[in-house]
Amino acid sequence: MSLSLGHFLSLGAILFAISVVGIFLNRKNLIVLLMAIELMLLAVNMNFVAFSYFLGDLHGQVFVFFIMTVAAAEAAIGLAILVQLFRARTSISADDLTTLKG
Amino acid sequence: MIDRYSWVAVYPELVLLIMSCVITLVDLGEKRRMRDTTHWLTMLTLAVVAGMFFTYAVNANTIYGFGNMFVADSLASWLKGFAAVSVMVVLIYARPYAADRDMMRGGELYSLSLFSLLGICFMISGNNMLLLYLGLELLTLSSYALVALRRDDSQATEAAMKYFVLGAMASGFLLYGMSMIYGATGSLDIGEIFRVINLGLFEHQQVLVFGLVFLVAGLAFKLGAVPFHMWVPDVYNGAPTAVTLLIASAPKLAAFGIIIRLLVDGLLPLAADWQQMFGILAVASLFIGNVAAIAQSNIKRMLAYSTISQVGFILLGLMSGVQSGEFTADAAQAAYGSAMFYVITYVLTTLATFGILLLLARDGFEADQISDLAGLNQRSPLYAGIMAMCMFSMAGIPPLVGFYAKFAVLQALISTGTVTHIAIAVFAVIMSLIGAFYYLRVVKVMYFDAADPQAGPIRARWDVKGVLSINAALMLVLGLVPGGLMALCTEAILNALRG
Amino acid sequence: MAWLSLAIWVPIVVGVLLLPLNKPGHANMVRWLALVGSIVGLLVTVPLYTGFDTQTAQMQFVEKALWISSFNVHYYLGVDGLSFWFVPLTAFITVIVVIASWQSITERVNQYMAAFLILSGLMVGVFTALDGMLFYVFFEATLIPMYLIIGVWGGPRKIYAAFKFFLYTLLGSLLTLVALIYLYNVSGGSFDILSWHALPLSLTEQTWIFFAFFAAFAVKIPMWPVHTWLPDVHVEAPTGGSAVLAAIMLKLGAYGFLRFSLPISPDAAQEYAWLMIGLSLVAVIYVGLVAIVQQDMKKLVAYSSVAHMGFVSLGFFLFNQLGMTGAIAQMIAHGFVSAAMFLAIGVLYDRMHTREISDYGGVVNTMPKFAAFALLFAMANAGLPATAGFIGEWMVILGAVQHSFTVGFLAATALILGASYSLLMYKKVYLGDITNDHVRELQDINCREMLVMVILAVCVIYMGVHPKPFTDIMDTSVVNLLAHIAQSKLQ
Amino acid sequence: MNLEQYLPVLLFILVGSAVGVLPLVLGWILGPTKPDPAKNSAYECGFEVFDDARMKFDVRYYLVAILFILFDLEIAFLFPWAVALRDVGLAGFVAVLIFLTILVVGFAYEWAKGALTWE
Amino acid sequence: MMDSFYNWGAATLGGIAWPVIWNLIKIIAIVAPLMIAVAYLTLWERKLLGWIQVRYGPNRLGPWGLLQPLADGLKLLTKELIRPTAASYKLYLLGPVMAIMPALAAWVVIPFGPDLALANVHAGVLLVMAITSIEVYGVIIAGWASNSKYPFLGAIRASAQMISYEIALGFCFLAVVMVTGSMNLSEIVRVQEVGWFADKGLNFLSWNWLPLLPLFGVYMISVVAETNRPPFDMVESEGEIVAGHMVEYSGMGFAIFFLAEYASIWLVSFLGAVLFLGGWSSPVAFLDFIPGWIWLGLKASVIVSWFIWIRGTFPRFRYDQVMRLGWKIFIPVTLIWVVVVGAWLFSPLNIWH
Repeated sequence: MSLSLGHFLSLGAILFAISVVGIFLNRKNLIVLLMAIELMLLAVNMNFVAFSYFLGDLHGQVFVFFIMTVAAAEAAIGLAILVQLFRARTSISADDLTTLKG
Repeated sequence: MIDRYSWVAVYPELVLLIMSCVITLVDLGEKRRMRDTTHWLTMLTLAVVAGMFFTYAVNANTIYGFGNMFVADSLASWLKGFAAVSVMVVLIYARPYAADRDMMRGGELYSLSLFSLLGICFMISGNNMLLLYLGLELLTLSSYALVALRRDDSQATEAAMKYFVLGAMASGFLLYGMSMIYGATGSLDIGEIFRVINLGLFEHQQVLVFGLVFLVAGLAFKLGAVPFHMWVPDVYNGAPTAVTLLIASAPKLAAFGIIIRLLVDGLLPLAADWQQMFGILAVASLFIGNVAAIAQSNIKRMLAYSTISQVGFILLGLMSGVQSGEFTADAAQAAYGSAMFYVITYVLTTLATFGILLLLARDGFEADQISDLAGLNQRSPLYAGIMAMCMFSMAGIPPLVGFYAKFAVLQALISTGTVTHIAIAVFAVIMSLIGAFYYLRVVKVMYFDAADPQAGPIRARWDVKGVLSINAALMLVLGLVPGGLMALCTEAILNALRG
Repeated sequence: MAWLSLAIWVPIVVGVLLLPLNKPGHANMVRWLALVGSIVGLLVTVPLYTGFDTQTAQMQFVEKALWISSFNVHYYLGVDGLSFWFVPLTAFITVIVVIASWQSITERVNQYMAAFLILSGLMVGVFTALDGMLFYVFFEATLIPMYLIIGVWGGPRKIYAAFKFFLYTLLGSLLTLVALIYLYNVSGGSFDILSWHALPLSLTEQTWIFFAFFAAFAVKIPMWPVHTWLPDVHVEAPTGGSAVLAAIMLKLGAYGFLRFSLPISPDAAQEYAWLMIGLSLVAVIYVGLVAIVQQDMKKLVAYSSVAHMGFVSLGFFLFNQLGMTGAIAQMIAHGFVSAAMFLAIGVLYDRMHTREISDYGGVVNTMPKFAAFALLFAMANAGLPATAGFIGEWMVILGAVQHSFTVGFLAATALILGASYSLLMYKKVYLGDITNDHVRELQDINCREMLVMVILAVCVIYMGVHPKPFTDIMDTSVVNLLAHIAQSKLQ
Repeated sequence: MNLEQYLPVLLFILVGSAVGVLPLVLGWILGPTKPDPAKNSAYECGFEVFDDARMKFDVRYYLVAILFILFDLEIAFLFPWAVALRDVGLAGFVAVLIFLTILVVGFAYEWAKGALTWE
Repeated sequence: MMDSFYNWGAATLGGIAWPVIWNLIKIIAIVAPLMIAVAYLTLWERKLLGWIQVRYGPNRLGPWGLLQPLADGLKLLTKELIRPTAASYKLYLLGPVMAIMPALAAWVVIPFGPDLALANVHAGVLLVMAITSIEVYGVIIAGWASNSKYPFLGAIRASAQMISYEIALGFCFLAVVMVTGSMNLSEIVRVQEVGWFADKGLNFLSWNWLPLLPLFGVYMISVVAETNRPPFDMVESEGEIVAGHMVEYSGMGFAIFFLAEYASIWLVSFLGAVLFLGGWSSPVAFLDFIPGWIWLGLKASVIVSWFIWIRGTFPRFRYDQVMRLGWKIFIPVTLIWVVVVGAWLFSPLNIWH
């Protein structure tokens, strides 16, 4: 098994693409949206780790740690907003976010 | 790595951090409706911090700290100082509004504002992609929470959700770009990235450019430039006006700061690439922002679109730093200085604009329709005058400060001398004519339309009135003598470029 | 003494000071303060006249100070023969307007007076600025008070008019801004207008710059076909607004040609003189014809203004001394006459609240004194000899004949047209039998109105019979300007 | 990249799942299958089922979940530091102290806000 | 013998298949005894509880009731797997699998002797934390998929409780890692084998439990809560919500949850032994001749008995008390002790060099 940098970058790119598609196509469930965002950060992490390993430079992995922490904070806030939204609307469908328009 | 200078460099931020924590905790014991202790403690903190920033700025030393992760140059210090002042002004304006709307049951408005200011500081002073990212997240995470501060308001919550989703996606884009840049250059340090690219020590040109595209997209998201602007109108519209003000003001300084750090300090050798992208973004922003603003009846929404168009102008300034592939300090100084001047004056104007809207909003009544301003001149000539000044300033009519901002940017653009740039300048000018139309409409409503007979006189707290007046006076004074601020901006940019 | 600065800032400062006095009880005090302010504003221009040296084309009363260091912008003021007369004229018209609006404005008097005073100062600034940036700032800033004047105190369609006024003029001036910045860059970082005059420019550059300036100034003058805003605005603006607009604001555009277009891009100006002359003639003849068929008095006078200003632009592009001097004299004369015309209409409007010609008839029977003044002004508007209107038109026509007979002939027809619409209107409104009860109940003018009329009448007649003081001041500068235009700047 | 060390982990996860799946399959084969509506209905202490089972529940559960995400991550954050404690030295310790102080501020804030109180 | 077998295998099957087979053999070598231990833990629990309550416990099937677990197993195996109509069937089946998988998979890093672990990875502690965290999914999936009120409530309660105590546990792990300077579990044991007391032959006083006593206490209590054992069995608390997330399960579905629970108990007991009680090392030097895995097993058994003991002794907590204990007592205590340990490490009194 010889995994090259390209493999990891491709994986990162695929994850990233999936998450972007997820964000734009998903209209039913905001939780899926939050998951897509997490996935996006994972794609970035994949990149950083791969680069870090192949460059032999640890900073990339340090960055990953921070991204994970921030991702957690982000998830926390996202979920909090989601709960609040659900209490106000009794729906977590992205299609129902329509009061603000113009 | 951590030496004495490190601490000197972050001294104001340290004070800010400690005080943010202290205020968060102190507020827990605050029982009064207006949260007086919290408020005045926050004011004191911000005043002290702003004072420190300005002292640093005047001294104009460039201090690197924590192994070059953090830089306190005069550009950063000025921007941070202005950001601190603007947060202060925001909180003064926001206080009565927030107290009327259950946003002051806890002191989150204050603590989150302070934390977002901290994030702003790191966005401006970060000299390492990691620090820039963390600053950005600190700012945006605080903003998400602030937008959702009114728990019972389903509109605000929806705005928060949209803001969150798109903001998080923007962060993702930015990070993806950063990871690529890191991969191509092997460093997170801005100075090192510059060195590597400048000397051509990198291997993967595609990776670098790929990263740059994502980086620019992420930054454009944060700035709210077309086509990444979708969140701006919804968030401006849905968020409580006090929070809209916060989002619309100081973070713009931070966005400018991070652009300077990442793209100018770090990726200047790729300027030809990103300037082109900025050009497209700018033209699109000018067009969409101005055209869409005309159709709005909600003033917050209108101002959101106007912000988009103003961002277009800022981008115009940023895209003319490097002319015909050659970097000259003069041109860069003029271009980035003009963008900086634009941002600062934009923030100044925005503060006053939303300050008026906050003032007009009463308990249970949001002054968020343009028609809500009807006959303001009869109700209060002072506030109508201030609002009119804001509008004329945004439209770029002299002798208000907004004119010089537009002028400086156009000057930077035209001085490149290429036909494309001049054509873009003409385009920008025509777009700002369209812009003038909707700004004028606000003035029209205030001056030409009759007031709602039920609308009472406008009462304002002394501090709001005072600060608002000073704010307006500054718009005029800077309009009459803009030289000082302009010189300051160019000096600061020069200082940063030298560093 | 920095008389020019005083002429600019005295009215502005007084205007700003009036703003806080917004209680209804303050109205009278405000009126008096405004009057004092405007008179002081006029008085400070007197030393300019007495101290003016007619022998030189150099700038006089120069004031210069660094303003915006980053862009090398200066607070640079000065007058020469081309711009001199507009300074006192502006101050003078302001005094007239303040008096004329004494009673007709009852709401938000302080804002009204402040707007006019500030406007006055700004317009003086436009005429005296020698720095491109400063000029632009004053030029644009005039939009704000004028927009408010039209919109707040205007007629039924005031909003449409205010927007039209603002956006039309802004469009032009924004393009000018681009040109100014371009010139700044070409000149190596200077906004000094006089140094721009010496700047060598290629014909392409000149053409672009010429048309960029044209965009602003043609709209302001206004030249056909971008004149359409003017009738709308005049109709809707309050009397004072119309008076200032016609008397001074239109001259801002014309003055712009003198100060920018002609000296900075002389080759382009000569290249496109045919176009300018053509447009001017269209304005003179076509718009004159349009004026004849107007039903609304103000609209009629508005169209006549366009026609008169056509003479001005025509005079500029004849490139001879008669034409140029005549055009400037025409500008001054039109300042008096159009102000007088609008104020006269205002007098009627205050009483009848209508401007339809058909609503009047036989006014002379109830208002004999006023009708006498109106006749004088109508004559002047028609360009009858011995009135101010005659001087400029006559000189321009002579200049046009010098240039080419056809042009001269076509220009001369304007005299006939002017006579027809002015006198026709006079006949319909004032002469004949009283046609309705409203006219029958009219009161003749009171002392205050009389004062305004008398002052204006004196000016109109004085300039008509003794134009020399006016032309003397211009001559040297005009010659100098013509000499400058005659030299090609191409290299 | 050397991931062989982690092969047993993967295998163990598979085996663990198998240990979960196999008995289910066995039970399905060996046990009887006699469905009837009463047996298959949701358990409700003998009542007829009413209301949706997936009802709203106390928001505090969300709160706990959110707080957990944060705290757990902070711990994950501290592990590398703990491993490298001897290398990063006193400066690292001070840095973590600052970090923990901020964490404690947040914790105290939650506490005072009543997020940790269940009544 | 082992070596020759390994070499034979490597030679016949080659470089890719053989490591898989070999590891599978090792895994079975762990799982099979574990399953027996789990089975007999149920018996031991019932016996010990019986003794605590002064009765005999199971005593009919075989001598001392030794065949009881087998009988229970057989019974459950032949019971019907009920499939509730309202349930989301796929998830409903996934629930038990998700519950047992982590309880087994985490064993991969437990060292039974010096470097005698299936995967002696550096990030052992982290791996254990990561894998055991998955356990909560089993509970919540089961509760959600059942689409019934009691399971749902039980699942929510359980997950909230489990994650709450996970934080305290995390800090306990953290302190151990701090004093060890490694996340490798073998390394953690090895560090406990040296020290001032160990030099004197009193190994057990050099173990982590003594200097980290508060954390040891927190660990011992937290794991009880973490495995949802009484007196922290909020998931079930029979009087309130019957059997919690397991209400709708029957036959093997139900049995697997039980397997998972007892496997978890063994897991955390072994882990506790490794982290705090010196792993495979003997408590006093003169007993070193007894093999390490016996010591480890003994220590784990003691902890397992502790589970049963407190079940028999303490009344059930209220839910608010459980949460209060976790958030307001354990987290501050562990947090403070982590700082104390940090300071200790940098003080002259540092005993871990």
